[in-house]
Amino acid sequence: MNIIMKNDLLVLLAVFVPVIGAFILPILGRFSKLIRNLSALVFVLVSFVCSSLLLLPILAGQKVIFNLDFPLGLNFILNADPLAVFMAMVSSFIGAIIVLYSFDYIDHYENQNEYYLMVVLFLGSMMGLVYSANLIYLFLFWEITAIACWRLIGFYRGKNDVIKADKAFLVTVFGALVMLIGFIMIFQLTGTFDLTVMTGRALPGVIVLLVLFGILSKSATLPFHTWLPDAGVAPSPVTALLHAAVLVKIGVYVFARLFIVTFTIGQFWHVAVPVLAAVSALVSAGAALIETDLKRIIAYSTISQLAFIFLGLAVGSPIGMIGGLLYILMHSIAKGGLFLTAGIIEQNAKTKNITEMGGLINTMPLTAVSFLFCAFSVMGIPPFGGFFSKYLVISGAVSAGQNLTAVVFIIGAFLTILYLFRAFSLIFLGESKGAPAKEGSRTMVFCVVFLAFLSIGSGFLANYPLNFLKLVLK
Amino acid sequence: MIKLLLLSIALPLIAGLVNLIIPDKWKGVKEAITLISTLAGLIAAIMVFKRVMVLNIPWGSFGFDISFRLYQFSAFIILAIAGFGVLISLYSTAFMAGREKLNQFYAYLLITIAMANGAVLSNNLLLFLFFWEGLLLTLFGLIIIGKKEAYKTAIKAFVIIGITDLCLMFGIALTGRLAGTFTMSAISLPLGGLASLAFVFLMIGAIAKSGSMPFHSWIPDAALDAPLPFMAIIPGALEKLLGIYFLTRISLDLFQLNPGSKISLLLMTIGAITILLAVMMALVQKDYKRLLSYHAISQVGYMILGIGTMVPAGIVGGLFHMINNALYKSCLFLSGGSVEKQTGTTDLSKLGGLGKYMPITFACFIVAAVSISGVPPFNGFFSKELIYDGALERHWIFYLAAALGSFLTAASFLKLGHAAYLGKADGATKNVKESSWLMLFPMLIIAGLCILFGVYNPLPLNNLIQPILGHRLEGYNYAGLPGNLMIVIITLIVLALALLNHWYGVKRTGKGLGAADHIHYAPGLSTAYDLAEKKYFDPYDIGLKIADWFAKVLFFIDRACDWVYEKAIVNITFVFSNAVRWTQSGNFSNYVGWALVGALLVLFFVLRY
Amino acid sequence: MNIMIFLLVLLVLAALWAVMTSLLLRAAIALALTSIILTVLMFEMGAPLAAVFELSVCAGLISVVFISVISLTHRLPLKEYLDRRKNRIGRFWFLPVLLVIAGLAMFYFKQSFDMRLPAKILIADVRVVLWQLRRLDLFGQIIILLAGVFGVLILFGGSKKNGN
Amino acid sequence: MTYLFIFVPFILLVILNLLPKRLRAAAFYSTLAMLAAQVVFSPFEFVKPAQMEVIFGFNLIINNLSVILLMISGLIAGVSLVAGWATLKDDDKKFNFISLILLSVIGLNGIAMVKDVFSLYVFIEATAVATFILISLNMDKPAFEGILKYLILSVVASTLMLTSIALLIISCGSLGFSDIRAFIYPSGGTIFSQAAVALFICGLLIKGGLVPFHGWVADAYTSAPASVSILLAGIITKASGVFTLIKFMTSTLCFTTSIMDMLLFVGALSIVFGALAALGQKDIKRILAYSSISQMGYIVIALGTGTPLGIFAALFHFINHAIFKSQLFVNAAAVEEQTGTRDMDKMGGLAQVMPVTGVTSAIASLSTAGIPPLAGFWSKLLIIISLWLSGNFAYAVIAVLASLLTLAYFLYFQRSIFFGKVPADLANVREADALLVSPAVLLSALTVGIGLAFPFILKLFMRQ
Repeated sequence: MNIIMKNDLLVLLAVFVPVIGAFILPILGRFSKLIRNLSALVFVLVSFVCSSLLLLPILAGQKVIFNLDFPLGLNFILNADPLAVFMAMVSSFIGAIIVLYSFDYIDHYENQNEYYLMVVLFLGSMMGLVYSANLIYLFLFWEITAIACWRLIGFYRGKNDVIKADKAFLVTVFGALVMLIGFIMIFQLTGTFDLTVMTGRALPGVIVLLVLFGILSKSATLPFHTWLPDAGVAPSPVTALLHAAVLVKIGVYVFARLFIVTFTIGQFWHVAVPVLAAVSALVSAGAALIETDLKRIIAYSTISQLAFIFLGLAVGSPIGMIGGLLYILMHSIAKGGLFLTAGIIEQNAKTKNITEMGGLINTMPLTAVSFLFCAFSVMGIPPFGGFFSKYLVISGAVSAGQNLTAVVFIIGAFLTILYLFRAFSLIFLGESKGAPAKEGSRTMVFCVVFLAFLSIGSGFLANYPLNFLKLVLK
Repeated sequence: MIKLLLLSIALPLIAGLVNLIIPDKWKGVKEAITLISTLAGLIAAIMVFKRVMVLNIPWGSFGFDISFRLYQFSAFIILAIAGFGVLISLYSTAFMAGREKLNQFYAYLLITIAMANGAVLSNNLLLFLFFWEGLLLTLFGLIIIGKKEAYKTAIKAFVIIGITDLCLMFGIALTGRLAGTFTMSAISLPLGGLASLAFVFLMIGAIAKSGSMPFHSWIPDAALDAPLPFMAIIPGALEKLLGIYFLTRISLDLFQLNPGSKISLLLMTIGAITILLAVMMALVQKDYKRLLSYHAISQVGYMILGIGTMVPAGIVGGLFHMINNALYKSCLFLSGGSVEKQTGTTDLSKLGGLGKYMPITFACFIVAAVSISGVPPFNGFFSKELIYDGALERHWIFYLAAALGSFLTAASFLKLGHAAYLGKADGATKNVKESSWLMLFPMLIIAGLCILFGVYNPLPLNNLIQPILGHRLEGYNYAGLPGNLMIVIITLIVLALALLNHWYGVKRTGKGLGAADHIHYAPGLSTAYDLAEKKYFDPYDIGLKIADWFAKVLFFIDRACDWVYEKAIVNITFVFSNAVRWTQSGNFSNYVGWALVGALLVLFFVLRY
Repeated sequence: MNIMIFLLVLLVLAALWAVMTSLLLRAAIALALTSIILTVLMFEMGAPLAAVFELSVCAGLISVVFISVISLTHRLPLKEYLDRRKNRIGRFWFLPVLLVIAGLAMFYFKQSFDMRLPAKILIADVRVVLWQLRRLDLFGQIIILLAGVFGVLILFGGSKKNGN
Repeated sequence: MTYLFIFVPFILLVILNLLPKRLRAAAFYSTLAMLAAQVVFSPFEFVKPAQMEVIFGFNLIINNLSVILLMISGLIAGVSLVAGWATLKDDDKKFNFISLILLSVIGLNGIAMVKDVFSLYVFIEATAVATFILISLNMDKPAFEGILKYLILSVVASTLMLTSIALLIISCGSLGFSDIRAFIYPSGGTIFSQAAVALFICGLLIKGGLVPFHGWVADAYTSAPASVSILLAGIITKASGVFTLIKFMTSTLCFTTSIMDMLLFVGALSIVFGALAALGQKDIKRILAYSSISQMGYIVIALGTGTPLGIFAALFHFINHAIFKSQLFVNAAAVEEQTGTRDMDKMGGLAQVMPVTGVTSAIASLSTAGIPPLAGFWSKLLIIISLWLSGNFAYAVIAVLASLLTLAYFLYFQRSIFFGKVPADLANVREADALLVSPAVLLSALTVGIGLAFPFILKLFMRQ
């Protein structure tokens, strides 16, 4: 009993320390920047530590559920199952790195209080979304993240920035509202919003469709993807946060949570979603091959990688699901690294247009190598972590008998190699066109290098997440 | 013993990482580390030779298990790799002297060796894929540390090999699904349907690694940009060994490939085309290394052709040719290296008359050249004879291609030797010195091996190659002199023709370099050659063009999606909004009118029930 | 019966005139006329009390107030006046629509409405109604009157300020 | 103590008018205190069962419904009082403003507590008249135009209501809600009673400004003085419109299918119409006016489901809307006060110079658009759930997607006023003074608080 209580406390801490702490930050910011930054980091780290501590009971096979009863099936339930803990650890970890990175990055801009408030609030609500096992609270946290992103994308206050922010907000909210209808249909079906009592129930196709609207729009998959490249106007750590670490993962996470762990969906969707994902992967990869704005390129590559995740999760073979979940981890690390390097480059080269760069490897070797490593991981080259996830996803598609889709994704992977190398050679190799850019500040470079090495290490240690993820399917 | 096995992977890896860390200044330390580790690898390889052992360590789930298997074939390849490793690192200590990025060169070299050993030893397809695809990184690294513009070639190589490796990945996934396991020794699939598809994808990976057409086009570029020892060991020896190793594995063990099948026909066609086109290109090259690199491609054709025949003679010939080619090709590259080191150029038009100044190099070159052209009794002769035998057994057309190929090979090497070593010395080649013993020693060793494997071919055939095939060969033994006399005669005639052709060419132009001009500028061929030199036929560039066009289409789709959000929806909404606002005329009597009409309608509606 | 229908028609016409006319004076007179006709109708229907109220308050008091206020106003310039006159028919587009819908409605429910009031109300005397049952409403009326007083205060106070 | 809610303001009004001019500063504080007391004391009626008292023959009843209106009207009237005290310049005006607010509060409390149709009508009229005068407080021409429209349309409304009252007397013989309920429920009543109910509802819809009875709303809200439009938009039209509708329908139980269908249709129409009309507006107050039309639509559509959940949702949305809409008008007042214009194209980047206003208005806008975790989300959620469960899927979808439109125009609102760069001529704008900022803070705190505490509130209500 006692241990259970303690674990409940851990879940609550993981969620509410950042959520509540976020609103303290602006007050702290009035006194001293340093305290504010450090406490922001601490808040995020707390939820990481709590999530990691939750591993013990999970591996011991206990259930950790915090429950607060309310009428109308609005029970407030935080359920720490393997999937949730995995996701929470990934996102809070990347989040912590990004907060650390933005110490120096955001130092040059105004409204830092708002920045930290929104970032920490974002991460906290992400925690809430990950842990909450009630559709309504899931939706609630979902929308809080949308608000945070809205403010963060519009961070520079320029007219164009704000318009893009509004676009992102509207598109995601549209999806969310359609998804809400789906949730209400579920409510009509089951009489409650409580996910823990719905396990194994089969969902009608229309509900799946409605919920997919939300999922696809949140995790920027065709045809709802175009807000993501436009979100590149935000400060770079934010885009990293948005794309790589958490925001776009929300959609896939909810997909896993609803359609894999909780409900069972018709065979049709196991074919339709991968096909849609295949189209999305190709289209975005092609766009990434044309674009010249660094952030947009990486954003498009995120879209196409998300398609891989969808493929893995949706094909309906266990190996593919594991691959998809592993892909979330690997892609978070690698893509986060790419965005952070992009931030350094943008800040020091004073441009985002890769055709105006060149030869930067001479002046910023560490950044270049980190970029290369993260790119390798995204391409899926061993021993980088991306290799395992990419292989598992493809193999999942194959073992589900969808060879054609798998081949299309292979083509997508070709294009990945092409556009990443195009970007790398244009930025770092050849002779420099613009003014010689200096290396980024120590903290920023540290974060980047750390992520780069992580994307190698995650390859050599891939067996731990693999063996952990087997619990998810149980 | 098992530790030795792992040592052959771990030791070079660790040494390489150490090399990567320690600063450039301690050149001696690096070389020491490199030599010691490679030597240790060689010793280990020799010690585990002729043993069979299996090692299984469960690691990740879903087929990701560490599983090594040592048997005749892998032992043989490991031995070869280790040997070349020692020689090349020895050579590099002299050759790479005074170049920058040394630490990276040795490090990548050692890591490559480690990865190659791992790939050869691994008995689990996924582990194999891990090592195999990992070679991409070191390949990229080794090329990019070359000249200033080398990065273009590096990226080209990376893209080509990476794409084929992705195909390999898909093939492995498919194979694993069909077979239900990833343990190579446990897989034996009949062809047909998905299995053939899987085979083709695996084959793409294999032949691309071995540098056959149409995945070859990075090699000639690398020949110019990358440091020479790299050419000598990687495309020259190591990748051939790996690629042919895997090709043999899939066609003999993993899949039940039988001679009549379309797949073997496909293999043989690829082989034949590769032989001819590559050697045609090689014939007209004006640069020492570039010429060699085209031969590196065309020789792969022989091996693929040999294995593709799927008759014992052909397979044995292919495997034998694999090791022979590795020997004389690296020897040739090394000779080119010493020429470059001494004269500072590899442009044939600047070279000439080196024979008197660099006799030992010249001797090694001659040995290697005659054996590559298949002159008896050198090793190339025997392997080619076996391949001819196999090809003829399938269809005479393939034999024809092979014979024509060897004619052109001989011709081009006559030209090369004549242009580089004979004739009168001038310009760059005035009284150069013979290069240092560190560089000559490896060449001598290899040249010696070429002769040995030729004169006493039972040594390699009985100890290295025929054990691999095991039961497939009972009743056959290909050691000793070739059985089919007719083929031998034809070969000799072909070689004679080559000599005549050379004599005619030299007579026509008066200098060795022009020996092939009458073929180069033959009507019809000349334009084709020009286009080829302009890379019109480079599959890589064609592929890039296609990809670019494809991407444009996709980008258009993307913009269309965006247009829906940015324009369409907004405008539609505002059409409605304007219509609504138009009704707000501000004229109160209108409002009264609506109110009253609305009230009456409501009344009407409510009372209707 | 016929006279009543005739009076009703007259009532409507007078009301329309009051709305349509563009001169305040005529509008006030038409309004007075309307309430006079209404009074007659009430007498006919046997509601003398209401009729007296109507006559005294609307026809008398209100008209006096109106005319006295109108005497304070001044004529518009001719041009504006003509502008105002424009489409003063057109802005009452809804009257025919109303007539049509009402006619449809009437046609739809053609059934005999019985107009008999419940007995309780019949016997109830006005005084009883006002002083016993409806005190709250009287209170409400007081509130309305107070509001009106404040309105007058504000308006005239405002105009006084504007004046000096 | 029911009658106190009517008498105390009345007595206060009399006393204030008897006071000499120099003591008039006291008027503000005393009125504020009175309203605060109303907010504080009315909840105590929750615990008691519904009760009626007869003093001087006033027959009033107080139940949970009335308590809600009492609280909200006290709150919003207080807010607008403070705002008016801050914005109005002239002393007389301030004083008249206070007295009129007292009058309208009396009217509202009457609406809250009456138990028969005619008194309801009388108090609605009382509120309306007080409002006319309030709007014309500034004596400027647009204000008069606004009043004219409001006046004429509410005269139409009164006519309809009176007609229906006459019909009710004829058919039911009495005007008490209980008698009417006895007459029309469950039998459905005669054709007269149905017509009467329909006409009365039409009158209320006009008062509440729903499409197609909405003509007056925009002009009246826009032309009123800032503080008055807070009162008007926040509570008066809502109370005398939709709240009365809820009260009337729940206390007479006239939920026939035809009426419910009518309400659903009118609600949906208003939702879409209001949202679309608000999209292209350039005037702060106009946007808010049209948005409140569409919010009224939400309340009515929820009422149209006729289920208890729907009615609860309607009431809850009424509360939320009163809170965030009057807060938005407070923000609008602050912005107008500081910049001197209501044209949004002339503004921009005010969030830097007026941070509190910016943040609070953002909160209110998001709450209006139904973004969690703010209060508006929960009420909209309940509305949609009730619609869905009562089988009106199409209406549910309309309601959901219309909230996207709401979000769209509120994002435009935020973008053009508070985001972006500050134009040159507004460079020296400062935050509005405390009297205008504090109500906004209070109300947005309420919005957030209700939103976060909603599950507990729900528990509370469900237990009752």
